[in-house]
Amino acid sequence: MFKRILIANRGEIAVRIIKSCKRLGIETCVVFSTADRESLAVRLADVAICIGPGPAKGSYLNINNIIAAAELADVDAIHPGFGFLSENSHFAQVVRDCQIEFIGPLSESMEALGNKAKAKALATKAGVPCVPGSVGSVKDQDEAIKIARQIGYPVLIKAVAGGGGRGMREAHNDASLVSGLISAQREAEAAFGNGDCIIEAFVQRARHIEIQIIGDKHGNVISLGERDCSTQRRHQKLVEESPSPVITPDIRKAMSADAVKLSKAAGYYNAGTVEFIYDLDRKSYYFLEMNTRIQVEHPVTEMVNDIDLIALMIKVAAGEALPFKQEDIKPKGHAIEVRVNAEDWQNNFSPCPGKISMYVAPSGKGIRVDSHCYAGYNIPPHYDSMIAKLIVHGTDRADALRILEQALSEYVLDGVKTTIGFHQRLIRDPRFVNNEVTTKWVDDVFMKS
Amino acid sequence: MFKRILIANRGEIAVRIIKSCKRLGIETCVVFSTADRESLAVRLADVAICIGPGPAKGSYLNINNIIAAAELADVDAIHPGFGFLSENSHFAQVVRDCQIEFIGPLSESMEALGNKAKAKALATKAGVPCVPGSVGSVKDQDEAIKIARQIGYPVLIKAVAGGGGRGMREAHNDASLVSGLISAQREAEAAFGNGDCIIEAFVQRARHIEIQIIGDKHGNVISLGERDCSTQRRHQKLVEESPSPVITPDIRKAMSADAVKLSKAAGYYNAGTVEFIYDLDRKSYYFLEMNTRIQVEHPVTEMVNDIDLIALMIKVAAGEALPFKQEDIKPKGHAIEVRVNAEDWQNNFSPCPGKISMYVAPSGKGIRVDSHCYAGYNIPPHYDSMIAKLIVHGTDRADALRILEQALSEYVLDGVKTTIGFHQRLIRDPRFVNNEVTTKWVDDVFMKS
Amino acid sequence: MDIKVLKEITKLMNDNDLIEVEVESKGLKLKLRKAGPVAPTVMHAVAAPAPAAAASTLAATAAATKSAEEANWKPITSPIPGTVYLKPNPDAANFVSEGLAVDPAKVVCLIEAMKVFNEIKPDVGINGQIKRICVKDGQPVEYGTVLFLVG
Amino acid sequence: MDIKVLKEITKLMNDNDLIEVEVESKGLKLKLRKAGPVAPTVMHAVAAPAPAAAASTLAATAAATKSAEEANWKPITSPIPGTVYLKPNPDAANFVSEGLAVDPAKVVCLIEAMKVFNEIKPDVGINGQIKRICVKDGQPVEYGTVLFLVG
Repeated sequence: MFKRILIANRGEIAVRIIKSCKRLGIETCVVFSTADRESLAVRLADVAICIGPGPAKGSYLNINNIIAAAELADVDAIHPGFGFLSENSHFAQVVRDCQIEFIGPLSESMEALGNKAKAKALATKAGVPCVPGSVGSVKDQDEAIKIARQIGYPVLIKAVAGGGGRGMREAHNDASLVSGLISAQREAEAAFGNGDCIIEAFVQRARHIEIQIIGDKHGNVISLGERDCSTQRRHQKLVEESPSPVITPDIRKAMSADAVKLSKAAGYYNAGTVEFIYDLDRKSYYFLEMNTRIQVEHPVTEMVNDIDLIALMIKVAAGEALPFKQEDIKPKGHAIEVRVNAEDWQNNFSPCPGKISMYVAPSGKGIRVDSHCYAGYNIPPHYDSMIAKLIVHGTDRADALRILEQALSEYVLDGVKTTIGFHQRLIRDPRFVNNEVTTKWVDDVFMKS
Repeated sequence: MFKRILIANRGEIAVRIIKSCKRLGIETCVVFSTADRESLAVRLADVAICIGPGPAKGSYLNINNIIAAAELADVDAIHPGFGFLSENSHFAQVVRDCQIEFIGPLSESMEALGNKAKAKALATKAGVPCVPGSVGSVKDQDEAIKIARQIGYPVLIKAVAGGGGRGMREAHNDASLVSGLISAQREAEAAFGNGDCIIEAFVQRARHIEIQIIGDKHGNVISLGERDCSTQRRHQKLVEESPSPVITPDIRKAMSADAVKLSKAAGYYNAGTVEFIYDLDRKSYYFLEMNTRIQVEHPVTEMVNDIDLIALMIKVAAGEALPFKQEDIKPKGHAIEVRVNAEDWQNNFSPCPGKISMYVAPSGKGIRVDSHCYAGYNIPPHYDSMIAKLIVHGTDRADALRILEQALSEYVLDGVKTTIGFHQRLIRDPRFVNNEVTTKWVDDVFMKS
Repeated sequence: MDIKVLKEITKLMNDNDLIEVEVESKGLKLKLRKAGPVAPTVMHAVAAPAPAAAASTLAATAAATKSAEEANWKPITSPIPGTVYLKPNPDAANFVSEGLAVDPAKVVCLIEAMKVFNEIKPDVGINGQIKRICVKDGQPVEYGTVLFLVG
Repeated sequence: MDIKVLKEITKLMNDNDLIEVEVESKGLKLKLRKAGPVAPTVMHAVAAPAPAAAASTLAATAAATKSAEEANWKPITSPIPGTVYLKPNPDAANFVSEGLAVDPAKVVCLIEAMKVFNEIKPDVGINGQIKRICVKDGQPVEYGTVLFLVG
């Protein structure tokens, strides 16, 4: 097992990783920007090394300084968390070239799956259902129009390197297709340095359902079940739960099998998430993309399976075989996660960085809060606005919602605006309670009512 | 079920009770002193009513003002928590006379068991083994000496109304017996308004083991297993765990049976704790006293049984029958609780009231923290110095200790001195790890090493 | 702008658990706020349903009506939670009215708690005129709620 | 309004936990607020074992050596975590010594990171004498660690 791990991340996930390391008896080294000097991760880690200024470009995205810190602290592995460099195959390669283990998949797997066009081709080859659309990225507007007319409008334009809704456009006719393609390409070029886009049929009434997989270096890959992340705002996940309240056991089984199939086809190991789009009308699912890292919503899977995914990632990275087989995975109860962000949800969810003056997180049976915040903490403007992830675990969905309502009502947080009020309103909405939500519902219906 | 409950207490237990009420869908009214205006309980409760000044005599011990608040808030039950009026049978009677349910046993049961001499007589009658000693309180010094010589020195002098080590003295000869009796009587007279004392044989190598019982109003009383609270300083519990690492299954079974026997003999219902002293040399146990209320260390029992004792108290007070039978009780794993107090443990554990400047409690799998504190909170000088109860639950004692060590190392608390350092040192001591602890060990050995 | 005013206001805040004070009078604008969590009154407004909000309103009234100029008025406070009655019986006149002189022998109101009507009199040392009646007839009060201001 | 008032207001704030005071009076506008949480160095010292303590010590030195008189000295800081070397090789003399004049063309030390020895030069605009050498030869440094003070 590793002696010391460097955490190339910040905020809640850095704290989360430190805790799993402590539990495993592994020393931790956290790198931080000048804006995070007073962060909880810096305080909890055994070693903390400043690697750059507040803006991520000079610090959390600064490969040179992170590697320099890794050598200074003499670590034998690096956990990238999520965001920042977590899906950067070049970073993973540099880390491994320095004889430091990258806690994640092989760079090759990351490249094969990180690019939407390549991933789709791989999925098709592996026999995993994909959304009808272009094979590979579209050469030009004419090809785009040709394909769009083939599969029929509305269609979705997606940047192959995109993520988090960026480089994504809907098109309902040739005109909007052309304009959408241009703006999507421009946006993707700027955000990911790659403007290539694909065209896909647009599923009108969709649920976002993803399968958490984990593989070891001995060829074992298993599914830990699904997460339903259909409650989104502008393609940003707001609520995640497991099991999904809308799919049948057969669909669940097929999705898991396909997720494992795809992962194996990519020679994948460590934790990963295979995202599917579920068509409520056709009652069928299509492969969307694969995230080659741990995800924000991983606690949902941890709660129903009573496991520590971060610890598992570290163990398989160290060469251990998976401690259980597919048939051992029997999720219990129902888990729901809501993201508590420093945002003014009544004003377009605009970020509200600033100082938290009073902070008392809810606690009790079935309540879990993953957070890096504390009273006196100043939420820096450079990064995302997440304050905490509130996860509840109940015997069933109704029980989980009951616990969630209590937990939200107990959340004491002064000084900045938060999305707690949004979630309180959301979980009381009968349409949410009755699972009538689609991925567009919050934008098109809920926020307008 | 009750519609609204008044919580006649403060601090951690008030918050704890509010949370169980919320979970049960019951409204909460908390009463508070002017010193607790900014307390977490006041913030979390549905209604908060100020009943008096900081000193408990005018507020938390002020029966008139508490009843007045109860009528003003129109509650149908009162939870007394622990300490303050929780074992005051007169208060319980006044509450019930006002047609408000007292969440606890009958006043008669409290009287029969609250007085050590009466309780011992009742136990003897019920066939529960008691420490050899005086039957009832001693009339005078001559009788005390006579009894002491009968049972043989060393002996223990205990105030019949005593508790928490007050009104308790050891005597190793006639001289120290006389002087001890006088001071014990004076102390008890001052503290409890009753100077009567009993004389008991003093068990040299003892463990403090108590049985948590719960009874309903339908005559059912069951044992929820034991807690081992042998790690004490000056008769104050510092660490509590379950199961006890030193007793055999047979002893455990016999203790539970005797605890239930005694409770039934007293017509007892609701939660109670029967305390025993376990003689490590004679490998036998003796009834010590019964606490007719919920105890500080109740979470230890909750963790191994996966139940909510406070919710259970409320349910049986409302007339519900116990939801399980004795044979359903199957404790799992090992739980340990340590008390984090605002005390300078290196300076005689002297209380350190003051403002908490930074506060982040540990969290994670198997970690539970019951607390009313937050950054910015001012620990008032009027009450006890408890900051939090840190409870861990592991697969076995070694696992629990591992989790506890991690949790303590993650506890971020600035502004006041705490006993965290004491506990970190304690749980690394091989004599604690190997269960060589007696109730005198911390005083006689650990604190001197 | 005299520092004594600030001092008096601060004392006022301490005595009355105020967390914020803003004063604006010809040419002078002044604001003081306290550290730590917001006062229960605000807390409730934030956290809890109607009853709490009600309970809090009391404190709020007491608080809001304070200002620098009244710094040395002495309060008559409630010794017990209950319901305040300003008149001996529904048809009678109020025990006191603003401007009336009172002393520790004078009953200023009744507070009903546990079916008992407690006669409230000014504490020893409180002599002067009723400057303000801070509660309404039939209003619920808690320990320490300011009933009257005497100056 | 003179400084005495300010002093008194500050004392007032300390004595009474005020975190903010705002005053606006004809021709006078005034606002006082209190500072935030503890420094990271303290955090380390409190919470973490040796390495962190070490890492923090660096920061600490940087901090500790500051004083009013040095306020306008300019720092040369480390752009990368690594090991600082004050001389080109073990037998050679230091690149610089206190009192030596430096400019952006002058190599003041080496910082070894990833087996690479990075030559450190003063940033553009930093010209003057080395007033203090803040690190020891072979000492580990992080981004932003003050290496030299130039004045």
